[in-house]
Amino acid sequence: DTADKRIALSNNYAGNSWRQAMLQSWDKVTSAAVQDGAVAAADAFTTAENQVTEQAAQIQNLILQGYDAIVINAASPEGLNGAVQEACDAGLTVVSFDGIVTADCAWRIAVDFKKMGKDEVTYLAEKLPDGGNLLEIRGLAGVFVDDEISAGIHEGVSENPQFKIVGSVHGDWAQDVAQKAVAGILPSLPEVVGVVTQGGDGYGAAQAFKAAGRDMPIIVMGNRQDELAWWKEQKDANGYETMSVSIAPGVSTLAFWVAQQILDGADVPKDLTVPFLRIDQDNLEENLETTQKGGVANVEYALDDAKKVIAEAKGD
Amino acid sequence: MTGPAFARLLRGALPALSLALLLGAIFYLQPRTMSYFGLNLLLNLAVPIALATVAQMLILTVNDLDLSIGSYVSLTACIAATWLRDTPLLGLLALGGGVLAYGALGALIHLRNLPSIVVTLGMSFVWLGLAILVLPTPGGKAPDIVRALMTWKPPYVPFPIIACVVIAALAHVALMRSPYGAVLRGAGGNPRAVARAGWSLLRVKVTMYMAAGFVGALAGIALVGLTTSADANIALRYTLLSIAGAILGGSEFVGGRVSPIGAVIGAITLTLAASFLSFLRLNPDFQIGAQGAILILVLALRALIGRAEKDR
Amino acid sequence: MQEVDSGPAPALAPAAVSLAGVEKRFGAVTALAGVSLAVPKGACVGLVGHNGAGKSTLMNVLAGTLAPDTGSVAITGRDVTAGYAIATARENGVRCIFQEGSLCPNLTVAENARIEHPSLTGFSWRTDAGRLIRQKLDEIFPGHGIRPGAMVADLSIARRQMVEIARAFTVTASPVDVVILDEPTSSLDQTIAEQLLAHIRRFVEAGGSAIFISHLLGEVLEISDRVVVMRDGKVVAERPARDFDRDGLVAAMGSVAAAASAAPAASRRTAAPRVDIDAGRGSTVRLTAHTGEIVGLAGLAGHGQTDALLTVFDGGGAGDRVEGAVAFIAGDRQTDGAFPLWSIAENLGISSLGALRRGRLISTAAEDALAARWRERIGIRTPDVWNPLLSLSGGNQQKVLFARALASDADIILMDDPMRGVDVGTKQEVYKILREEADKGRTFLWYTTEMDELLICDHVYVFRDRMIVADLARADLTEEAVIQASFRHDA
Amino acid sequence: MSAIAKLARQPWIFAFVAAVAVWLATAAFTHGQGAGGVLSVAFTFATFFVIVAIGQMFVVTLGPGNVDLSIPATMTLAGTVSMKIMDGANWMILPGYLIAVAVGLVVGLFNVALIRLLRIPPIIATLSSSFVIQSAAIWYNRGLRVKPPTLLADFTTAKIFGLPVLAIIVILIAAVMHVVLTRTVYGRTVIAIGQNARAARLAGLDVGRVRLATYVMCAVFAASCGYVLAGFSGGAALNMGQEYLLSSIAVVVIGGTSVAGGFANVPGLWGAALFLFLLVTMLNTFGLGAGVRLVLTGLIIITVIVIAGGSRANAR
Ligand SMILES: Nc1ncnc2c1ncn2[C@@H]1O[C@H](COP(=O)(O)OP(=O)(O)OP(=O)(O)O)[C@@H](O)[C@H]1O
Ligand SMILES: Nc1ncnc2c1ncn2[C@@H]1O[C@H](COP(=O)(O)OP(=O)(O)OP(=O)(O)O)[C@@H](O)[C@H]1O
Ligand SMILES: [Mg+2]
Ligand SMILES: [Mg+2]
Repeated sequence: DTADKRIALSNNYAGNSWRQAMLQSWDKVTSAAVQDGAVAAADAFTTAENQVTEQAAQIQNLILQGYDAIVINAASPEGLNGAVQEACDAGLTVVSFDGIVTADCAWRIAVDFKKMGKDEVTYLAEKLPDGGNLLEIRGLAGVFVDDEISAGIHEGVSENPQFKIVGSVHGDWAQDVAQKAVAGILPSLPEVVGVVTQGGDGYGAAQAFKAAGRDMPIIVMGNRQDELAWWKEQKDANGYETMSVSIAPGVSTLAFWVAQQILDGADVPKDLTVPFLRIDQDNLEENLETTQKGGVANVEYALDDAKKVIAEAKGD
Repeated sequence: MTGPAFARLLRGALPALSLALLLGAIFYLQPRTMSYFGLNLLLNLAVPIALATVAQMLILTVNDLDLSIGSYVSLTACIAATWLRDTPLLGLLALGGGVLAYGALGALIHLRNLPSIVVTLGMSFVWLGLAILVLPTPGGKAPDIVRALMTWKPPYVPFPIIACVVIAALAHVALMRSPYGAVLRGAGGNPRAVARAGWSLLRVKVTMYMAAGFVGALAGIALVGLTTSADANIALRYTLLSIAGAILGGSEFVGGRVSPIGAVIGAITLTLAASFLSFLRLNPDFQIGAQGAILILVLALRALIGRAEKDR
Repeated sequence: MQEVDSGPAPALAPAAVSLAGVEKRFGAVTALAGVSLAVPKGACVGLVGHNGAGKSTLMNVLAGTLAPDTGSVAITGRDVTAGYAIATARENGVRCIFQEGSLCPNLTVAENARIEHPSLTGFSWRTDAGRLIRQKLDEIFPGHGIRPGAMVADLSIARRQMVEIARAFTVTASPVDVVILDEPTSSLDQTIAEQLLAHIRRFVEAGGSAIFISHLLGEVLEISDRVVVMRDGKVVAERPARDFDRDGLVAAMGSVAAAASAAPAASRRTAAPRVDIDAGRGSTVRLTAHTGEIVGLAGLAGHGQTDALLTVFDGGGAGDRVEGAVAFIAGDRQTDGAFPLWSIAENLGISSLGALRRGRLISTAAEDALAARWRERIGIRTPDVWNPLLSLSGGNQQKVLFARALASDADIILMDDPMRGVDVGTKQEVYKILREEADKGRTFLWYTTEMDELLICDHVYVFRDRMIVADLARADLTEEAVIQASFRHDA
Repeated sequence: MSAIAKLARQPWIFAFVAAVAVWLATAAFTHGQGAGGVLSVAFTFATFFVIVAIGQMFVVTLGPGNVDLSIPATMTLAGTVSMKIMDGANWMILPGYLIAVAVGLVVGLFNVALIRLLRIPPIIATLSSSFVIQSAAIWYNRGLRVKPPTLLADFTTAKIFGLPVLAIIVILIAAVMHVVLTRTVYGRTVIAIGQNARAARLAGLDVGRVRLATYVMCAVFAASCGYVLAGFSGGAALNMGQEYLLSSIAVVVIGGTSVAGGFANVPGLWGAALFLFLLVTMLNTFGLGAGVRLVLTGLIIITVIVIAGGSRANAR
């Protein structure tokens, strides 16, 4: 029974629509859970700046506040290990998701970012059997997720040698930065048939291609509503085809339920995986419909979903 | 006591006052913090910040500003978590190289009369780039001895408090009480006068920058001792934190008016300000704004004594 | 006019220091055009000359802070020209009190003493430095009231000057044989200045040498054994002091000694005053000034006169009255007056920007014309008003600040002992301009520590301990009355 | 001959020389391909930097310690509020802009209140206020991307003879601000305060009012930039201004303005903004890894300032 247990969410960043959706999902699901008496409290904490050191301090404060479990979206997979270890030593349950932590004592709900990158190239290989030049838009240098996705993309390219990455820019996961970087490199690039991204940069890239008057390549999207809307527009106008893939912000709610299950005494393997949320040509419309205007395509999880994920992991 | 001297005394006591206030508020909100364990958790991350702030303050002393300290601390943390652990000699050499590079920057800034802000802004890219080269993906592991030191549990007094006191005391003695310290500060107050007394301003700048590089490296090592592993972006925030901390502690941007003890207190205050907010359990919507509000609140105390000071 | 006669040589021994054939150019300006100067042992040499004559430049060469274009330096007969720099000068016992302050405001008095003495190290250096400077202060300026632990920034400009003087005379590892004093008294009141002169006398009698620069010719004649007169970068006269009198010196400098301007015939204190303020806590007398009046604020330096001026500048408090636009002429020009990155013209025009506008924009032509007019009127020595302000000599910078206020449309002009470092000739010019402007209806509030200047005023208030202690109308104004009031009677 | 010598002495010349050098290096690498295109793109993106840098320059000129760190947050808030209120309606473009300006006014006054009334050093006052402003932006629209009115989007991306319309407008604005800086009472006062605030007060200048006007103006420029940038990149994002924090300072200083205050120039802003954009583009084009790219960015900035620095009288 976890009715008297208190769970905290430690979040390192709130400055984009994905994180906002994540926080909203958390709020929606956990406040219902608190109401139903599943747990006593589920508070969310966000640091002012996206920094490892601030989040480490935040985790230490959460320990002092006597929470029973901390759900973390971490700024760094390694940099928080010190604080996470402190939490474990103090008897807290630590569950990380999206930005996972590597400390042995913590649970991880991971998305296979590497596979996500590779899938992008696999998809392009299907659509463009002749291959061609690719442009890669990366995230923030030195961050784990950026490395993973990029590694997957490069792996995909080496398996599909008909593709060549002719340009790679860092868009810092910020739409204006990505647009600027793409616009800058574009004039000096040969024809580009595909753009591989890390999520959220697709619309900016499309704008840059349009402004440069170039042929629109297949731009892999990242589930933002504006991307999907643009895609839909193009699809209706000229049958444009692409795919969209990203992790659902609602994973925070899965992590919540997993933490609840662990507190409840369930036997949960340390490493769980969730599939990423992929949108294709055929389910574009239905996803666009359910996505809030200006927001991100999302899936929220219930207790049963969590139990299912746990059972699957145990089955492996 | 005359007016300006009294105002100065008051201002000198102000950082300590705001720290005491904040600490009181935290103890009230969360009595659990009032223990050995609590203070340890509350303050241990203040140690690297205090070091970075002291490094920034050293640069402020000679009327410069270091916009690269955050990425430099990140780099030294990456080096500490990789080379220093695996091949200590190489690690020490690399850290020594960092200190020398800082000295060279000081010399460059002095000889070419360059604005330190731009040079260090450029260096912030360089340090970050090097950090990514040293540690392309987050990882590494803190050297055992560093980890052991940072998690040391001495009897009675928590380690972070001892560390902060030692840092403040050493910096104070070196800068405020040593004979050469007076020259270093004088070079911030009136460089021409110091040069006319026969001192080399070049040597002053190089000394200060190297000292900052050294203390900055200590910050990186201390940080990695707490986090156990590193990340190229780990301490970027320290640039602004260290400036804010130094100013909070009573240092000024020009004129060589600095306070090492104040800098350490300022760093601790900033760390505690964030903790205070999480103890308040605000609505997530306002958490970021509240960080700004608390900074304003802490600094607004200055307004109380501001009246006594002239518009200089 | 070239009358460089040697006079009877004071000693056969080689001079303590000597300069020969020194030339120094700054761009188009020739600051020194072949100057030779010898300072005998055990003598004080007075150095006078108009603003911009090259005195400070010459002293900078001697102190090793400025390398001359040509010329040689010798110390006790040894030629030390090659590689002569600050360090050489100091090792050889040459110390300099520069015209612009050389203290670090962020350090204490004792720490500033330490800066001057590399040999002050070891555990107790703070005590040692404190003792060193206090002893010297006690010796030169008895009753100075300066604590070695005081922050220099908190000291008044007079006290800062005192510290700097005392510091130059302190001895540790290297000897003090030659002391250069570049306008040391410009910020001191008469009593303190007397103490300094007495000390220099003692120093010289004990075998030291001194070079004393001042625009107060009385002082120079009183203290010096020999007097050297410079004009336009050359030495134009050099004789024993007793062979000069004040008028002779003035003539040698190339200025005409004007007769002290006549006092106005009638009192102007009939209409309502333009300024009427409470000049300090507990003053029973209010400070008033009328249209067309020059009102003097007297008393020892640092007794609240500047604050009274600032009160007027800020429009006074409740119950005070300040009618008309106000302008301020700084005495402490580095902190209160100069814009160091700007040209002379920009510095001069800054208080008249409204009048310099043609349409909505400032006209460069008008700015140029204004600067050119005042360069003529007040005699600013520069080839081009668009040169940087800092290329001017100290006195000439001061003239720019004067011109700034006078060129503005202010009705009330506040003067914070602004004649510091202004040469005699110019002073007479300025007095004349003040009187003219007053006659046109301007009001002047003039804080000064010079008795001569007080005598020009229509009305004088004497300050002590931040209060007005005497209110002297023109008729009652005598030197004795001012001095009487300036000192506490129990002291 | 003397004209060249005079030109060489201008504090802003180095930024332009550096920009041209970097551009030539890029063109050489691509054998001239896309060189013209890169330049046009550079003007497009430099425009945004120049808009904020003008305001930042006036603030920096006020003297040591004066800097506005709230620019990114102000951009975000102004962009968010104006986009949401306009809600894509073309007739709202002007009212929307006025709203953005109003946001700037409020932010500027808030900053001045902190600096003047509470006597907080500007660098920390604006840092603190940036948190508050960012929080307001999050609270107001939770990161949802609202599309700009189509006319605004078209206007911000329009070009005449290959030159972006926005760039032309901002060149005109820069020219006006140059006159404001050098030929108006306001501009002179700003410069005077930067050299010696106390002397400025005693010279009868209205120090308080001018300081206020400067911080307000800076915030209004930032807000305007947020408005056009949101129009340009298809909506406001919570992280849209983040790279302007350091860039705005870098542009000002590389452009030849003294960080110590009291000495400023406007033309250099264009040179520096173009330089910084072309530098990133050049390194992207070279296709180097993130680490090497960052190191080179830093070294090149330092090299430029070293070459320029010797001939600039006033450095901090
Ligand atoms: N750094 C400089 N740059 C350009 N010109 C200079 C510089 N220093 C001095 N000068 C010029 O050299 C000449 C001599 O100046 P100096 O300061 O020696 O005069 P001074 O005799 O000390 O005058 P004052 O009595 O006003 O102090 C002046 O014309 C001055 O403008
Ligand atoms: N020679 C002195 N002896 C005793 N007290 C002094 C002396 N000089 C100044 N003081 C006192 O020290 C305090 C600070 O003096 P300060 O010079 O700052 O005053 P001030 O009014 O600004 O002077 P000024 O009018 O010269 O600018 C005052 O209270 C003053 O009375
Ligand atoms: Mg002089
Ligand atoms: Mg005097």
